[in-house]
Amino acid sequence: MNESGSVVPFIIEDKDQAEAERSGGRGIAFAEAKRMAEALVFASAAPVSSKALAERLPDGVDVRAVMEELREDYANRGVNLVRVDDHWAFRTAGDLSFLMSRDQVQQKKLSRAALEMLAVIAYHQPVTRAEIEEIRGVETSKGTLDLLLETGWVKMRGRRRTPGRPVTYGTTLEFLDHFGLEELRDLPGLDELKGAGLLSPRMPSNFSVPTPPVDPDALADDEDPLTDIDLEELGLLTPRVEDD
Amino acid sequence: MNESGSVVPFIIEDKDQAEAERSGGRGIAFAEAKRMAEALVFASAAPVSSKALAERLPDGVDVRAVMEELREDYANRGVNLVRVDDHWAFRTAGDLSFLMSRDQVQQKKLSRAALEMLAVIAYHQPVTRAEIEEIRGVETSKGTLDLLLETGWVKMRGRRRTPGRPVTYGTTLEFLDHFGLEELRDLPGLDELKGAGLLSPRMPSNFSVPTPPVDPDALADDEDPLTDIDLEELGLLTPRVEDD
Amino acid sequence: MDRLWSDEGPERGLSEPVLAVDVEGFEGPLDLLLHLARNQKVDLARISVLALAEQYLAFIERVRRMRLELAADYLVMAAWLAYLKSRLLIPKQQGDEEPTGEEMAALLQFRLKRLEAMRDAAARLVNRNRLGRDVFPRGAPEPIVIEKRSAYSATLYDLLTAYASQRQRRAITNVQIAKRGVWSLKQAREILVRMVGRLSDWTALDSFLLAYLASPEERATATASTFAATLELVREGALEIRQQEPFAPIYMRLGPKSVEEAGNLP
Repeated sequence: MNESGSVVPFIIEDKDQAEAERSGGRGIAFAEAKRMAEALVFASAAPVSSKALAERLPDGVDVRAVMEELREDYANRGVNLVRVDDHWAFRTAGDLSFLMSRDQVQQKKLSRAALEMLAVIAYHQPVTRAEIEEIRGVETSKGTLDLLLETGWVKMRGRRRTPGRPVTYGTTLEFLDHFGLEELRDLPGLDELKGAGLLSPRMPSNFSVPTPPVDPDALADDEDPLTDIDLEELGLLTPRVEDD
Repeated sequence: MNESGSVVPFIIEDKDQAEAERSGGRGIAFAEAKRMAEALVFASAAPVSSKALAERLPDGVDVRAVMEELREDYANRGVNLVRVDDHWAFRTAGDLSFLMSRDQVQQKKLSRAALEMLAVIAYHQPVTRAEIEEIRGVETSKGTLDLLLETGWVKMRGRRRTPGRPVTYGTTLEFLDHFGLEELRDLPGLDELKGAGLLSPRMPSNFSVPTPPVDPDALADDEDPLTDIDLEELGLLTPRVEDD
Repeated sequence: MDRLWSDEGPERGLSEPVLAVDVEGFEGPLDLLLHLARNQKVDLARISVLALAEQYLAFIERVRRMRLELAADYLVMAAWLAYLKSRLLIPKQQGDEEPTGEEMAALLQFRLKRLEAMRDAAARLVNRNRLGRDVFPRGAPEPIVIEKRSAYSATLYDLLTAYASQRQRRAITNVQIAKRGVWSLKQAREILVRMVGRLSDWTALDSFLLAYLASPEERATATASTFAATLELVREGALEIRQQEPFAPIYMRLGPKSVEEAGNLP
């Protein structure tokens, strides 16, 4: 099959031997498990859970190790192995998007409101509707939440164990998959936002100025004393791009 | 990215350099063309013709050479690149076909009617067939109810202590499991359905959504448990006498 | 609602900023405030809250002068900002349990900052490599039956949609469009919670609410009805009120129960 094998010596000639070597001496069983996992995940359009793989692979195989090796194998290829919240999927490489997007079906576009609500749900989950409204400062317009549920990116997670038992919302596996996130911790800027206290329902105590005005007349000034807070120090002063 | 590269020399270290080498000194453009071809074939819903690939790949690339190399790359993997009448496609390696389940369970979508009935049973349980019909305003076909029982999401709970002793229906543990609910009371109530945009905000004032019972298995005050005789009567248990 | 801020009149002074605001384009008062804050051309941490409040109030005044109807959300925010302004300008009294103007201003900045952060986050999300747009799954998946336990599939969303739509169909639809008369204090308070968070401390908001929520001729009836609503909320435990002496401002703060919870009482 491989006529030029002798010219390109590192192409795997003998499957068993070469694979065993490749898997760091883990043996033929490991190499075979890799092939099996590869086949299972490659065949599926949807991410396959590690649990499901474990059930299909021979007993005693370290699924995580298998998948990590496969991920490396594919790291520089046109197709990559990606992890989505302990599920695995093959996806075309991100840098080839210019090649792919040509004749694809037009995606349904989310409105600005829906997108903003999606972000609120993603970063603040589990979050109730009342909390979403408090953050956005506006009543949820009819159909926006409904629309997000319909996309499959947002789900009802459960109910808050507080009086009134409000339903809590969160994001789904499809959300992570769609936006290319391994897990929720990979949400862009999550750590900075958390550090700045911007993901808390209440204003963090270090957000306000504790010093009461010494001179009451100073308040009559047009300048608000709050502007003196050095929020830069708190990491709140991220440079922003003017987008509208 | 690949830290063990030095131990396993044929793992691609530096994409550009290694790929160039791998492609027999054909250069970076060739290596990149391979990645592109790989992604295109992977993402395509049907086998991709060499002609179509030639149109997408950079000018001057030897498509045939690219594809033959890719085919070699995948020769011993869990997935193979196959050529069918000058079209290219990925296929699970033949020796792994046992992994792909032969006797596929056909995933069936519940019909609209079944879904509606299931929802009524979930919210209004314990509920009799007559009550379901009253709520839905349509007659229930025997088949739909049977289908729901077949899904394993709905069960007969008991019999209502009213004339005719109608059977009462309710949901099962599998129902909660499938829909990701911790308990029945996690089903959203009237306000939540309105808030999520699933129910019009302007429902008549006498409209209500019942709160399902806390313990799904506890019998209601007017419910009797199902006995073996009941089950026999309902045709769910083969009568003990007639065993031919 | 159409364009609400189209200030192209010839009498406009040169010093007055040109503002063309289409309320339709805004996602509520907080969004409008964020827009105004950005117009100050400084980072949110450095904005003058007082100037911001005044800009917003001026906007509301113009809209009202044009006799255009404005959603209650915008009016309640105006009331809160008017109150904030008064807190910023009036020195703090001895034994005053109300939040200081600075605390209120910080709260507003926090909320604006948080909203802006979410907006940026949304933009960053959207610009990621997205499945089906930049990145693609296997185009010709081969059937593997790994996780399909049950032969039937449906999502919770399917289930709820089915339930809601059939119940809705059946509900006799003599639907009447609710008349919105004078806003009750309870409604105003719900909006307030949504927009400015919880009122944890004693707050004398009512006079401000009345000023913005009712036109002058309705003020007397609005006072009566909102006061009645206040008492109702107190009875339900959602609110506590306090008045130092006759005709003094009425102070209030949230009671032990939430507004939603109290509203659900039979």
